[in-house]
Amino acid sequence: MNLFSPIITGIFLGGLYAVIGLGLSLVFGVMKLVNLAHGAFVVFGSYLGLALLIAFGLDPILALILIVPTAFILGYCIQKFLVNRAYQLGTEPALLITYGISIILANLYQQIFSPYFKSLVTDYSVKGLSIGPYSVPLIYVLDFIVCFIAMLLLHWLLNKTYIGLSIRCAVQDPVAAKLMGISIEHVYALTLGISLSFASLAGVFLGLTFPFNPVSSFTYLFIAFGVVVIGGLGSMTGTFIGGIVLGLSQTLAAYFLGIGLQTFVGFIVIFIMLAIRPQGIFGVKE
Amino acid sequence: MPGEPLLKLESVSIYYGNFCAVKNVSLSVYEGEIVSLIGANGAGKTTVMNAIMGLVHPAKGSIIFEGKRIDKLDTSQIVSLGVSLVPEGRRIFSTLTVYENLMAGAYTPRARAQREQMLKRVYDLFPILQERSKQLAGTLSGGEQQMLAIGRALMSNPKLLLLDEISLGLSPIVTLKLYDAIRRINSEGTTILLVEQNVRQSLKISSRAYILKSGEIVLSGYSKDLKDEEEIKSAYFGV
Amino acid sequence: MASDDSILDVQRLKKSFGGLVAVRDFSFHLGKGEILGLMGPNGAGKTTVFNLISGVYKPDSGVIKYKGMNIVGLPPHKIRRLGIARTYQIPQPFPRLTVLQNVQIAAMYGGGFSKAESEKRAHEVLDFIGLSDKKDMPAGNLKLLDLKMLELARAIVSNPSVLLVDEVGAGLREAEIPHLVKILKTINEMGVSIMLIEHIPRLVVETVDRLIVMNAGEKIADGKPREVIRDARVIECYLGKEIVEE
Amino acid sequence: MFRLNAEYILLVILTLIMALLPVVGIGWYTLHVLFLFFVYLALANMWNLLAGYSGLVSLGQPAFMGIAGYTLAMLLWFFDTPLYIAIPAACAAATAFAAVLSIPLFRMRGFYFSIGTLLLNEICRVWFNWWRPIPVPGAPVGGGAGFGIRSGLSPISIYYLALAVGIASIILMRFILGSKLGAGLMAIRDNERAAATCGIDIFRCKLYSFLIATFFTGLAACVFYLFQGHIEPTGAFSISWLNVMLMAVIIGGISTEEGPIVGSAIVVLLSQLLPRYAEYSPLILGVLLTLIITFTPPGIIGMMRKTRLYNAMLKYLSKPIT
Repeated sequence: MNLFSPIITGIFLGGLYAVIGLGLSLVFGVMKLVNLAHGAFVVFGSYLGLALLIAFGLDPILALILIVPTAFILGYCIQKFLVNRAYQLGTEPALLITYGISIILANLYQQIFSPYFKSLVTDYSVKGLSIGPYSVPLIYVLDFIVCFIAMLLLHWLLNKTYIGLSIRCAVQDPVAAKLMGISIEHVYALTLGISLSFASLAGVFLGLTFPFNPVSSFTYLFIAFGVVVIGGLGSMTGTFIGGIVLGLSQTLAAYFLGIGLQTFVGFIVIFIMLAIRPQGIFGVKE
Repeated sequence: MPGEPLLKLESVSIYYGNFCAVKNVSLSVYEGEIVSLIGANGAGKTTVMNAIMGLVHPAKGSIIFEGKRIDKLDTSQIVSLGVSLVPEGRRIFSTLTVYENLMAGAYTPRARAQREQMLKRVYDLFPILQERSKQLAGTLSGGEQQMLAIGRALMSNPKLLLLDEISLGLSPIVTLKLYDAIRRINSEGTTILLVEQNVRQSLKISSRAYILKSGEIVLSGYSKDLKDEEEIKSAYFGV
Repeated sequence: MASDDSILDVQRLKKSFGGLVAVRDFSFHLGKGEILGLMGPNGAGKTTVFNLISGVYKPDSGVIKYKGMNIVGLPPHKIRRLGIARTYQIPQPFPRLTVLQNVQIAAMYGGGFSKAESEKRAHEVLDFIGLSDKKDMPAGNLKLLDLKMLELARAIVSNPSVLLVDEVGAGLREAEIPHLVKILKTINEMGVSIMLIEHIPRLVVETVDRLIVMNAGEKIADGKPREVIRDARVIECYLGKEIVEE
Repeated sequence: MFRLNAEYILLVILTLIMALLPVVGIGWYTLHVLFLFFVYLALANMWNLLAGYSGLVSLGQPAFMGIAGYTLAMLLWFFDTPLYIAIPAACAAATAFAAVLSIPLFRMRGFYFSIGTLLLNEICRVWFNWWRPIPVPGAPVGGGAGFGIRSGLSPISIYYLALAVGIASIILMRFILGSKLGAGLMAIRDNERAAATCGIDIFRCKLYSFLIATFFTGLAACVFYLFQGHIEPTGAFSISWLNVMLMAVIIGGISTEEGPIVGSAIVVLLSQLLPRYAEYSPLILGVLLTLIITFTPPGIIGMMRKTRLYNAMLKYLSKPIT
């Protein structure tokens, strides 16, 4: 038996999964809102990358300069004009509105890009990298590097900037944050903007790694949710480990049980985690 | 009292759903004063403070700060105008460091510009905060947390500082220190409106006082005239 | 102190929230047919005591004996069904249901009465408490006084043995108090032992048989209401000490 | 106590008209639309019972529908079970599945419950995609290909089944809301803390509501799959089922008895009567859903209830006839 390959791909894949989870975790940590549109936001990055690749032949990684700001503005506006309003009515309307947004986006993708699988094909997305006697797709290594860049970036943003300070204040005590002159609605809008930026970043690399279609919106929602449920919502280290656990459980399940049950095992792991420890391994009980 | 008051409440009524928490309250605070708002629990003191800060909006009446109506504004706008509240229960950001808490206090653009000076002033007032600047705020003692809460409110360089029950749960010695600091803050030009349950204490420090009972002002005047215990006792106990 | 004729016997009750001790070593008893008052400044732990008795919180330690049986750890609905009813300081109606439905539900679930019987009892209680003209209004549209009365109605409709009343007088006008005193007295005469958290001294003095004062989670006085209210320690805990030395 | 009023008479008349439609030879297409309407109505009513009256925002109803559908398919495929046994057995299987899952699910609160239930759809989909009870390689049975459901029922009898289930769901809602359970559920929805203080066992009430809703959702699913004659995992556990329930309830008016009726009609009309725009209908519904939550959260019925005319009508309809 040769476990090297599933383990190494599992870990690399897990890094990418962690990036998918980052944004969801951030939004939950700040607003206590599970953003059911998160998967659709991830795929937003993939499709925007595809559009730019087709239209201008722009390299997807280079195109991030355009994709991330667009995603940020979109997220800011969605929160400001839709979710904030629903949020005032309670958490259930807010949850349902994110559901509505995910339906709208998934159907828009389908109208514009057809229901079929697409991928971002570049010369490096199909290259392999040899590690000793084994070969790992180069893109998996890039995914893993992106994971670290994304985590460092988010860490910097949260801990070294006024935006981050206002977010952390709002998380801890919204009323006290208001008393500092922080507008909570603005903070929430920024948060969704940042979340969508990271989601689109993940989306571009996912698109380079796997084929995607409109239904991927929901698949990635589950992965994101799995990552944060395993790792604990609102904990960055947890999100990273959650990503690795989920990535490994999938590649190992595929190895032992076959491709057919690979996602099944992942989902069961998430479900069990939800039932026994909804706050995650690293989460703090509320 | 010369000229226009810095803060003026005119027949303010505030409801929580159907519950009228504050009825027809009028009060004024003039520049340079320390005014105290006294009352038993549930009398509506904190509600008045929250209304000034825009955390709740009055159903009737108006709140005027520096001649400008503020009762419809957002809290963040009111903070930018130069009003700051030290809330009941301190509400410091316990997982942020002391320094970060103070920086959060200087969030508004106006405050950000002068945050170095203000930081110096706060450290000067409470040297212990400088010593502990890298510590998580949650690890401070109760008194230090209260100092931090006051320091944080000062960081926006307010013209009017509202203090809500700052001595709650603190030892007499610490309370004494805090009140010394309050006097100093006042003498450096900040107007203060404070809410206290400790009647004797707050009458001592303030120049004027208003006494609230069941959401209404039942008594007001110069603090030295209000020291007549019986009158206050009856406002409290009603017997 | 606790004797055989006490219906509620609480011993060394303790509860803290994240390091902050809300109730420490609090012991008292409620006699059968007694009206017991509980006073104290903000944060003294009065409402926490009610939450502990009614099962909303579980105490860290201590015993709550009701009719000789330890009820610590039982969920709120079981405690209610055993016969301990309570009201909330901030009224907690079912806002979208009518006043009658509000009361009827408490009779059905809390008292175990049939649907028809519950409706009959709900009508009776609303008549008694003076809400029958508003019985078809959604409870969310009621004024504060009526909401407080609804709380009381919902509590007594199931024929409880013990009634815990949390600040029913707060926010009421002076003129509304006698009505409230009368209602509480009548409930008591029907054989319900009552425990009352209250700040309005007039209401307390006129209603209760015995008064306990709490401060910082502890009992500082226990006795005849008029005497307790004049206790120097009690006055001090309300007005505070003068500590600024000139 | 049952009291006859205009509402019931109206319901009986409408039911009779619907029942007579096939007899007078109405077109297949109209019957098909009505069939879908009744199935959607039953689904929407049950989702309203959960989300609107019990505070359980379950996103896992497709899973329970699929379990019922698959049980029905298995019973008919392998055992030739008669329908009058197979249908109740399928519903019972879905309910049993829900009962077992309620142990972990009810540990999850609020959002976690929604996500946990949403996950069930995916778990079931992946499982049934993989599961092949007949291990013949290449056989078009089981796995992604699914199973045929041969009932031998004529489309008209299935239409009558749907009619019965749809109308029954309305009556069931009326019955539950008038019962002790309904009162308890509404109390919990309005104020959980006060409900417990009033002696209501919150866990038990929610469990009953969950099981009743699952049973009836399963019933609606059986009727649908009898009509479709086939079940496969991608469609069965698809999120589009969820869309139907959510849209119908929220657009119509959550926590109202009439809401799901109006909402189901709108959903059916949008998805069926505009065949040319069929591909856009989920998009239109999504936009409608988002707008309704943002601007009139009580839905269409909630909006109408603010008008005097509508209230007068309601009052008239519910007046007892002596």
